[in-house]
Amino acid sequence: MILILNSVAIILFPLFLPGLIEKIKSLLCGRVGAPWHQSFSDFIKLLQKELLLSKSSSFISNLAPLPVLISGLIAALFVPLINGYSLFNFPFDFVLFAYFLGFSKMMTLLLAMDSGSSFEGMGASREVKFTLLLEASLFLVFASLILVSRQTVLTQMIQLYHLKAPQTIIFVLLLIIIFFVFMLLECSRMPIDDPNTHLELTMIHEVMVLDTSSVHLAFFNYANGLKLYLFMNLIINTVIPQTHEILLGLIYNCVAVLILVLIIAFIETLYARIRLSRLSEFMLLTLIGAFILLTLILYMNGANH
Amino acid sequence: MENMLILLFCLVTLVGEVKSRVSSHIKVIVWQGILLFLIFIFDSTGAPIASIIFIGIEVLLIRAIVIPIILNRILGSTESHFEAEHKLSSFYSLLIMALLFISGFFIAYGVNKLFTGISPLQFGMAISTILMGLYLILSRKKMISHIMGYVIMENGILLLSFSLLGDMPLLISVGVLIDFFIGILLFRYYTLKIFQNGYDKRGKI
Amino acid sequence: MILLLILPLIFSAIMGIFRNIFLSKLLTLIFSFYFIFYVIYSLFHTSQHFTPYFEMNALSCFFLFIEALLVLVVTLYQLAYFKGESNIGDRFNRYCIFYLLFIFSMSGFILTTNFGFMWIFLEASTLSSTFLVDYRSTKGSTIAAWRYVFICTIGVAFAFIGIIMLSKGSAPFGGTLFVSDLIAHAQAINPLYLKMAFAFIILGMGTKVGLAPMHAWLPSAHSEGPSPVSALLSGTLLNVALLGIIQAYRILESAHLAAFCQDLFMIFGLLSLLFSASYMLNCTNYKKMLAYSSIENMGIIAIGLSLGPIGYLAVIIHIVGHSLSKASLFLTSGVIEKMYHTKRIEGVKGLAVRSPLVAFVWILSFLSLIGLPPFPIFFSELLLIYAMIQSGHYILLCVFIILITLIIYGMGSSVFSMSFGKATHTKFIFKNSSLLLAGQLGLLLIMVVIAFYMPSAIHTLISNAVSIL
Amino acid sequence: MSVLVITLLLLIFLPLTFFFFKNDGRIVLFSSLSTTILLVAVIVESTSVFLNGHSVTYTIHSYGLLGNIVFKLTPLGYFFIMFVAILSLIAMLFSHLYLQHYKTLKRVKYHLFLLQSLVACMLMLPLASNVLVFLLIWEGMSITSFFLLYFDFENIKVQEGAKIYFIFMHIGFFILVVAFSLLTFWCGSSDFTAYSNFFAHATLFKSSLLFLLFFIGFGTKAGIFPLYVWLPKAHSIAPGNVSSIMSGIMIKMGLYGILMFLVIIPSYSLALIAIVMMCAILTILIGAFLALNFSDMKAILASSSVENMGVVALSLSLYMLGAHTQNTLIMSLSFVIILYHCISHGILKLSLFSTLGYVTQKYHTHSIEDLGGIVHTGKINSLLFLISVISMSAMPILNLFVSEFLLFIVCTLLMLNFTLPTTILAVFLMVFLSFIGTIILTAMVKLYATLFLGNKRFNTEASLHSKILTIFLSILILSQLYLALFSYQVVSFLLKFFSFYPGAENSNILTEIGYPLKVVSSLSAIFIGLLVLLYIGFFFLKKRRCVETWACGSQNLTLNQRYTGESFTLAITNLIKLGTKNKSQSDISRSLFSKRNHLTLIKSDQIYGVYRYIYRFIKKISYFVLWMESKNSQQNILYLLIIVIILTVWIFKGAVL
Repeated sequence: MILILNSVAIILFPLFLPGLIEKIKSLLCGRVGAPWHQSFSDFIKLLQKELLLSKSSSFISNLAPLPVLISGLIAALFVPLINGYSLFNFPFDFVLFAYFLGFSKMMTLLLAMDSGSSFEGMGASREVKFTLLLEASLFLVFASLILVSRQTVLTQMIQLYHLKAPQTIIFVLLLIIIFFVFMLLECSRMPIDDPNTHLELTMIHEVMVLDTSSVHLAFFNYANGLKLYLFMNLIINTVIPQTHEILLGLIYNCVAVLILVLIIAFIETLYARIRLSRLSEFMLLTLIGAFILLTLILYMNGANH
Repeated sequence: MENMLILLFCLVTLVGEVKSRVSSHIKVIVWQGILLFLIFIFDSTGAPIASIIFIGIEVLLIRAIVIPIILNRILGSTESHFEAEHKLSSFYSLLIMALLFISGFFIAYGVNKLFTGISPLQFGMAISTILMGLYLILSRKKMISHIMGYVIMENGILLLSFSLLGDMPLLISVGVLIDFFIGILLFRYYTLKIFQNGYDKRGKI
Repeated sequence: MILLLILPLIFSAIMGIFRNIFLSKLLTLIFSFYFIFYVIYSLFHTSQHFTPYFEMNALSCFFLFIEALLVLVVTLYQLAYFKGESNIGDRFNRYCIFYLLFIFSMSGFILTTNFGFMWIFLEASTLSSTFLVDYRSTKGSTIAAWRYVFICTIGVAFAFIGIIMLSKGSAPFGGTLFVSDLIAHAQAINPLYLKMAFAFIILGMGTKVGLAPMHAWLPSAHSEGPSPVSALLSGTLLNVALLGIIQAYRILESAHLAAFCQDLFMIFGLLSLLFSASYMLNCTNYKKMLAYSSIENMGIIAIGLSLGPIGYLAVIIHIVGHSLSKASLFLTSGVIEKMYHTKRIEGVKGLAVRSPLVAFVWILSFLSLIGLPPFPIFFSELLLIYAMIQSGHYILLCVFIILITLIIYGMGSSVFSMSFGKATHTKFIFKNSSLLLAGQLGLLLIMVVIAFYMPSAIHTLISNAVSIL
Repeated sequence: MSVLVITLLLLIFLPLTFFFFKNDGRIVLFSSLSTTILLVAVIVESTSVFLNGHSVTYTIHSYGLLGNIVFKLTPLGYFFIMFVAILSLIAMLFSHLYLQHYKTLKRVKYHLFLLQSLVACMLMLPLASNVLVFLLIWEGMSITSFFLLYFDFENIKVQEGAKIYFIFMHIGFFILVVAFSLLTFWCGSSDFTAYSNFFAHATLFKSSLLFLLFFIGFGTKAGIFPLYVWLPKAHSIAPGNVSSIMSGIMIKMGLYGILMFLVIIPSYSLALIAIVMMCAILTILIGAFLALNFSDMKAILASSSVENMGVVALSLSLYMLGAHTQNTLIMSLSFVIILYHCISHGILKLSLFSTLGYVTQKYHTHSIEDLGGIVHTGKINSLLFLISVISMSAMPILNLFVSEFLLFIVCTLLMLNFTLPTTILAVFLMVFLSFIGTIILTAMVKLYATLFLGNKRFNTEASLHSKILTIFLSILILSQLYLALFSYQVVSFLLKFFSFYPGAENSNILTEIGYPLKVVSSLSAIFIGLLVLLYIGFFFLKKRRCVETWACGSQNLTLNQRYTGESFTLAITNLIKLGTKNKSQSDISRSLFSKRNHLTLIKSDQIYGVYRYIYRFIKKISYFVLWMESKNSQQNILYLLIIVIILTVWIFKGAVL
């Protein structure tokens, strides 16, 4: 039952989340904006469109979107979703989670370099730069999670609600913030990257898929939404305990997701995007945050033993 | 008397140094030969007659007569009669030679304490002569004076062997003499060759 | 043995009388063959002697063996080498005469048991080989010959002083100069005499060996002389002079003064390594390069002598390796000189294209020289390192390895830049090339074979030589 | 056993017959065939020997300096023989293809001879069971590979690179000689069988010192930190087949040398472990950043080999850590990682280097910036190459990821089971590995994208299309897939080799990692299946239309608008300057009013720069020494005199005072 629910969630949420965020954004700006299911209908529309390919592109352009999609889905297997249960888990699956995200990134890079235009290459090189710091800090975070809960399974790793010690509050908060930043990065949300700007020179993720169309573009958007949803769940499940009541879990999850969506929307309305040149410092901050996290953990372990 | 001769032998070299002409060095060699013979006569009382004759031939004939003649030939054919060109100024080289001469006495003194059964003065003088010969080689530019330095050094070595040597087998002495003589001939050959082709410009050979 | 000492004299006299090229070639050939056969015979009949002054033991037999081998190779080589040179004839005749005299003096030196004779033969070898060095009588060769004869004569005069000291030391026992007697009475001799004597002998004969810093004659003489001569000089003459030092060393060893000698050996060896390494790093002339590598190898041998029994074994093996490979290198360098008419390294390019065989021999002999297994020098260096470790000279080990590496780099870079690269000239066709390369190939083959199979006679010879040392 | 030895000797000496052939293609064909047959024979014989009892000794009595020649087949040796034999069997196929281009050249004979000798030496090395024989074969390997570099010896760069290789080989060789003589001196025997017993009782200092020496000495060949410098240079100048064999197979022999002693040394000092780990980490770091910075395609691959050998060295140090703490689980796991990584890296490097060798042969350039859009000339080969590239950057569905995954597992175990320092170390390693993973990913994307993707940037009609290459690559890729999809079986097979050595008992490794491995493999299988299905599906469902690239409205895209590899990596290299020193060289100064200014970016390895600096310093010293040297006879005699005086003073000092 939970499995079915989770798989449904995996399929549905990514399709609606971006549209939802846009809707709330426009409401906050005082516009009416596109309907809340806009992204979903975009998806449908894209599926019907004719597939355009660049002349200078090769089989990569045909191939790349599929691995991106599939690796996204496989990464989704390990993430605890509704009720804090993942579709599938096994020891050391956090490595696979990280590496499948990396794989999707690699395929995106290849796709970007495939059409011989300069803009996509530019985007690719920026993407790589952020990935460099992100991967490191992601593993730092995982390491500290392992140290806290002596577990090697992602699902059990990130559940911190059973920590009672007072200093864990700081810890959890820090963790949530870091995960939040990861989410913004991975899904190229506002303060880092502006999904709906129209100046290619400043784009990161969007520029890489400039030359993709219909199905492929749909896949990319879906994968993007999926990542968003996965990271949201990572954040959520740090604080919400596992339950067996499906309904309760579903409600918890939806509420939490909504809260996160609201936060994202708020941020995106309040902040302008950070200058590219400052972005690497911003990334470094997350890395430092992760380090602080780790030291905190080590300190706590020392206190425990 | 013997010691007088030895001192004379060494002084001759010094005197040769005072005269700065090459031809005077050749005279030095002649004198050295004669003195060596006299020293040997005084030194080896009761040595076998054969060796006395041999040494007489060696010293008087070869060292005092033949080699100076050869050297004169070289001198004649390389037109380097006059200045024996020093690397240092002649004053300093004279000083150094004098120091070497005096050092001979110190060596003699030191040797006297260390070894037994050798005549220290002879030893010291021999050493200082050898050193003087080497100094001649080092301080002169002309090849002819190198050869002379070599000859003087050989004389010193001979004196040393007088002072140290038990009776060396005659065969060996003959061989040594032959080698020495051929060596001088070879020197002459090459000196002439190098001079005639003008290979040696700056005395750097 | 009498024949060995008399034949060269007779032959050279004959050559002097009838001045005939063919005759002199024939006689040199006959002699070299006789020589090798005699040595092989005496492998099985050691301890023969002629007058008290000359006798054969394992050590001298070993040195003779190497000399005979090289003499044979060189004699065969120079038949082809001097073909088609200008005003051959009288000069070549004289060359052959002095060649035989040179060989005579060296074998005399090896065989004699008396320091006096040793001195005589050493001086004689200098005098006789001077003309060989000056064969071409160009400016360079003449100057080289002058340096050679002058420096060596003075050095040997120093050695004479040392010998005088020895005989004075042994005056109580009738001033003998026989090695065996000296060894027997070594205990009773005043150590000051012995030390002085050794100091003078290592200086004097070391000048002949080419230990730094008394080596000024060596590079010029080796590079200016015709290749067969330089092969013979560095292949045998250096070893021969070394034998003299070894004899003196044996005396001091039996007087328990080995430590003193070993210090001297180590110092001179390291100096030689240092000087040759610093030349190798910026060398311009390939024959000079080979000459310096002779200095280097002599230094290695000196270091080996300072390292006790295992070091001695290393020394013996190293002498084999060095003499053979160096001779083959020098002979090949003669071929290269014929091909390119220059001694400069920059002038030689693309040997591998112009004549693969020459390049093959050149590179292989180089590899054998730097101690690539299975060539002997590999084993000797292994043994040296082992001996250093055994005697705890770790600093020496480090310095040794660094210097060797530098030398290998310097030599290697020039050898390979000669062998490879764009060929500047057209393809080279030899006249009677077989003789020009057969000898080297033979030497290389011997060196490879003894790694895998060594006749028992040679085995015993080497072990006896080591035990004598 | 004798049959095996004879086969190997035949492998060396058969090519001597080539010198009687005429210069036509038949030699290449003949050699390929003979080598193939002989290699198959070797595989069969060694397997039979091994199965009949894994410690067969075979002695050739020789009365030379070399002494007796002893061959012995140890389990580790058997592994490496199989490794070399099988991989060279595959490599011969490419070598055959590669040499077709030169088959009329005269030097092909020598090349083939050297190639076969190299392979034979690599096969003999694991058999050698005696110091002298081992060193003999080792040096034979070095020297044959050295001369193989000289295939295109007119090129000056080839000579330079080969020179560097030569000198580094010799430094390594000397270190090995010292190490072996130390060992022989301490152990008192030059026979390998005696060493395990020796190390069992040796003091910690002795064993550590020896291991360090061996690590550096063999590490020279394996391309580990202090002396890896030759590797990128040598590989970039070598002909394609040689560089693939060197990087795929030969550098693993250095690894064999280290393993030989790793498995018999019972315990290590912490200092040694720290040193080895530092070397490993530096190797990984430098290798990765060199791969990122270089623009010479072969140098990129060579640097990535350096990085991978660093990973192997890292697992070596983890093994030592396990041995230090008596933790058999970590020991066995690291051992498996070493072997597995060795195999998969060998296969990968074969495919990558061979393809790029073929590319360089066809397009006559080494710089990736000159090329682009090769994919349009040969779709299948570039797809196969893409798979290798993906695998090289340790992506989940392929083989190199498995060893990466195992490494992460080891780190996690360290983190959970050990004290604070090891925990910190493990966390550091985890983060470091992921960081390096991204760097390598970038380098590989740069390589592939710049070479293969985009528009054609060359006007030659050369094409990558080649049936033999396709077959060759597909064999390799199939083996990669096997390694990835059946990783559980492979690992359990490799564990058998470990079980021969002390510390293997009660290692419950399979129960620990069996399940994750199986899951990973099955996930890869699912991934590939899905991919194929979806691809085929969409290929038929969707109809496509080709248009110009939409570069923000700028129509008629020129070739120079393509993002170059240099600028692709600039984002990272601006952030972290490491690995190479860049110097841009312009020829504007050549003429006063030069029409065009041609800028060239010269990149040089920083560590190599350090070595150059040391060399210059030594050269300065040498000038001084040459100045000291006596140039004419007078000076020489002066030296004589001075030395005489010094010696006299020295001698009489004792006597007088």
